[in-house]
Amino acid sequence: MKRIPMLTAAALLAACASGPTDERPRVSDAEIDRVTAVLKRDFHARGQATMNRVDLDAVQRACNLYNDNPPAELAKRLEEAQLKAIPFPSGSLVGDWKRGERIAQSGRGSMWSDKPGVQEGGSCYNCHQLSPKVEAYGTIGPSLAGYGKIRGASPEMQKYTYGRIYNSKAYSLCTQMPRLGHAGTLNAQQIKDLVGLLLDPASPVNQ
Amino acid sequence: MAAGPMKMRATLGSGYTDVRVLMSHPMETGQRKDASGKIVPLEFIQNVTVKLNGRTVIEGQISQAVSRNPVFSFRLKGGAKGDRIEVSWLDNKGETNKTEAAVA
Amino acid sequence: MIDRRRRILKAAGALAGGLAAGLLKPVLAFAAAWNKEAFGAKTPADALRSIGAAAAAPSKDILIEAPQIAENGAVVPIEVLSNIPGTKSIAVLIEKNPFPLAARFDFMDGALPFVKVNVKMGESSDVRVVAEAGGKNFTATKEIKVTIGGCGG
Amino acid sequence: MRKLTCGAGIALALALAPAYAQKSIYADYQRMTAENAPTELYELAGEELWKKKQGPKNASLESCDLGQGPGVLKGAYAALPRYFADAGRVMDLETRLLHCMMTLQGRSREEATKRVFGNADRASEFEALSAYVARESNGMKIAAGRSHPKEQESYELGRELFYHRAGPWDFSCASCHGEEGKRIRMSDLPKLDDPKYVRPLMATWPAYRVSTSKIVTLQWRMNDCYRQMRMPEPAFGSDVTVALIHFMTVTSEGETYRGPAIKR
Repeated sequence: MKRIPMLTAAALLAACASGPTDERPRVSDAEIDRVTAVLKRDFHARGQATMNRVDLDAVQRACNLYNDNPPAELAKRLEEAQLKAIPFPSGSLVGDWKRGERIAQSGRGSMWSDKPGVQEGGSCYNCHQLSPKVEAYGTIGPSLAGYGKIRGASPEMQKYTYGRIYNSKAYSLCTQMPRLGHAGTLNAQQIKDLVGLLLDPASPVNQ
Repeated sequence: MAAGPMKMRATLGSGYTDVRVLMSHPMETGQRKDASGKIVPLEFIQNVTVKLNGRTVIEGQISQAVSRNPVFSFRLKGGAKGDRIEVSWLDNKGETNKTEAAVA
Repeated sequence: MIDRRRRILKAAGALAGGLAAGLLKPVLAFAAAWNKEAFGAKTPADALRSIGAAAAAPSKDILIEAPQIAENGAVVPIEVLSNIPGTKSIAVLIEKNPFPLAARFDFMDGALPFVKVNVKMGESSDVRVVAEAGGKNFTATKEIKVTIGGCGG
Repeated sequence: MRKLTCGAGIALALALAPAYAQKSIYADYQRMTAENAPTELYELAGEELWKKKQGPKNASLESCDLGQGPGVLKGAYAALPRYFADAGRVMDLETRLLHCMMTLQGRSREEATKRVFGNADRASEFEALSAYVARESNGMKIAAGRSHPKEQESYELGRELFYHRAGPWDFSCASCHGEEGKRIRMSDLPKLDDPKYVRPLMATWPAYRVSTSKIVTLQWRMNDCYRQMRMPEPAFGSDVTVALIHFMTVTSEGETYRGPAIKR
C-alpha cells in the first residue's frame, strides 16, 4: 500500500498559480503554539469532545511544522515510535468481514454528537473505495477494491493491515488517515473485522 | 410548526401571468423519526386553491410526497397589472392559511 | 361552486360521503375534494384507476422538465406542461414511492395546464404524468435517478 | 407493503459510471432546485426579526450598523467580515448581529446565543436574519475588509487554522478541502484555499439545505466541520470561526454575491 496522497509541494505550487491567497505559509513552533492557544480560548468541551483534543502530539506538531512533509530522518523516528506503541493481538487478525462492512459504512464515532464510548464507525467509505458494489465511496484515500486478492492474507499482511488501521501514522507520518485504534475510535475486534473485510477471500472487497 | 408564513409573487410574463408561491409547512410523511426515535405523525397539505380576482382557477390536491416548505409555480392566462391572486391551503389536520398578491 | 366540486369528485372517483362532509363545513369545503382512495393507493396502477386514468395513451405533448439525476430525494423539482388542447387536469405519480400519486391539479378557465413543484423521491423512479383532455387521458414518463433517498424527511 | 423507510440513510440505486466528471452530474439538479428554493420564507422571517422590538431595551435591530452605517443593509453582507472599531475586533455577519442584540436590545450573550442553530421546524434568529441581510447584497461584489491591521491578522489566523492539524483524527480543514478533484462519499469536496472553488461557494451562503430542509449559515458550517473533525466545539462568533470565514471570503474577493442560495 502506498502513501495516501497528501498536500505535496507540487500541489501547493499548482494552487499558487490560481490565486494570490492560497499558499500555505511555513509556520514556526511559536506560531503553532499561538494557534493552539487561540483554540483553547475559543473552544469548549462538548460531550465526549474534551478540550485535551486541542493539544498536539509529536506527530501532529511535526506535520504542522513541515506542511505534511517532514524531513525523512524525523519522519522515520516518529513512525517507529508510533509502530512500537501498537498493541498487536496474537493469533489470526482476520475478523468477520460482514461486521467489518458495517463498520466501514458507518461514519459514527468520536464526535461530540455521538454517544461516548466505541461506536460502530470506521468512516472507511468516506475516503476509500472498498466493495466495488458500493457506489457511495470517497476518493481522499486510494481505492482498496481487491485489496486481499492482490496481496494475499499472510500473517505479515494481516499484521500490516491491522497496524495500518490502528495507526496509519506508523507507516506514513503525515497521511490524512486517522489513527483509528490509537484515537480510541475503534477497538481491537472492530479493527480485526475490518482486516477481515480487506483480506477475507469471501469479502465483497475481493470479488 | 404548521401554518407559518407564505410568500407569493405574481408577475406578468409573455402571454401569461407567472405565479410563484412558497408555503411554510413540515409536510411530514409519517415515516420520519425525531431525535428521540419517535415517529413524527403524518402532517401535510392536501388542498391548494388558486383564485384569480375571486374566481377559482386551479384546484390542487397533493400528498405527503410534496417536499417540506412547498414551492409552486403556476401560470394564468393573460392577466393584467393589479389582478388579485389568492392562494390558500388546507392540511390533513384542518389547518389552513392563505396569501394574496396583486399582479406586478 | 357545488357543481364544480361534484365534477372534481366524480373525476377523482371520491366517495359521496366526502361531499356531504364538505357541505357541512363550508370553511373546509375543499377538504372533501382530497381523493383519499387515489392518494392511499400503493401501486401506480391502483392510483391511476382511482383517478379514472387506467387507460392513458402516451403523448409527446406532455412536457416534463426534471433533472436526470437528483442529489437528494428530499427535494426533486419537477415542471410539467401539457400542450394537449383542452387539458383539464394534470396528475403526477412517482412510481416507486410508497404512495405513488403525489399531486393532481384541476385547471379551470383562466389557468394554463402548467405546474412546477418540489417532490420527495424515496429512490430512483419513473415519474409519470397523466393529463386529462376532452374526456381522455394522456401520459408521459421521465426517469429520475436519486442519489440519496428522501422519504424520511 | 412496500418498504416504508425509503430514504433512511443512503439508498443508492444507480450506476454513476463516470461519477466524477468535470462538470457536476448534478448541474441540472442544482439549477432547478435553486430556481425553486424556499429561501424567501426565511428572508421574510428575518425582516420581521430585524424590525421586532425585543430585549430589556425593547428595541429593534433597525439601527444596527453592519459596517455601512446604522441601519444600512444594502451591500453590508458583501463587505463582511470587517473590523469594527466599536467592538475592537473583526466580525462576520452573525457575530455583528449578536453584538447589536447585546448593545441595542440589551440582551445578554447567554440569552441571545441560546439557540444559534435552528432546525427544520424553526430557523434560529441568526439564520433568518442572515438570509434577510444577505439578500440585500445580491448582485454586489464580495469585498471583505483587508486594510486594517486587525483584518490582516484575522485573515492570517484563518489561513493558519485552515491548515492546522489537531484532534483525535489529526484533521485540518485541508485534510478534506486541500486537494482538487476529491470527494467524500458521493459529495464533491471543494478545495477551499483555491479561489476557483471557494468563490462560487462564498457567493451562495447562507443557503437552504435540501438534505435537512433548513437554512444554514457560515457559523453553522464552521461549527459542523469541527464536529466532524472530532474537535471540541468552537464558540459562536469566536475569533476562530470568524477568521476562517474571513480567510475564505478574502479568497473570494471580487466574486458577485448571489445568495441566499440552495445547497444539497
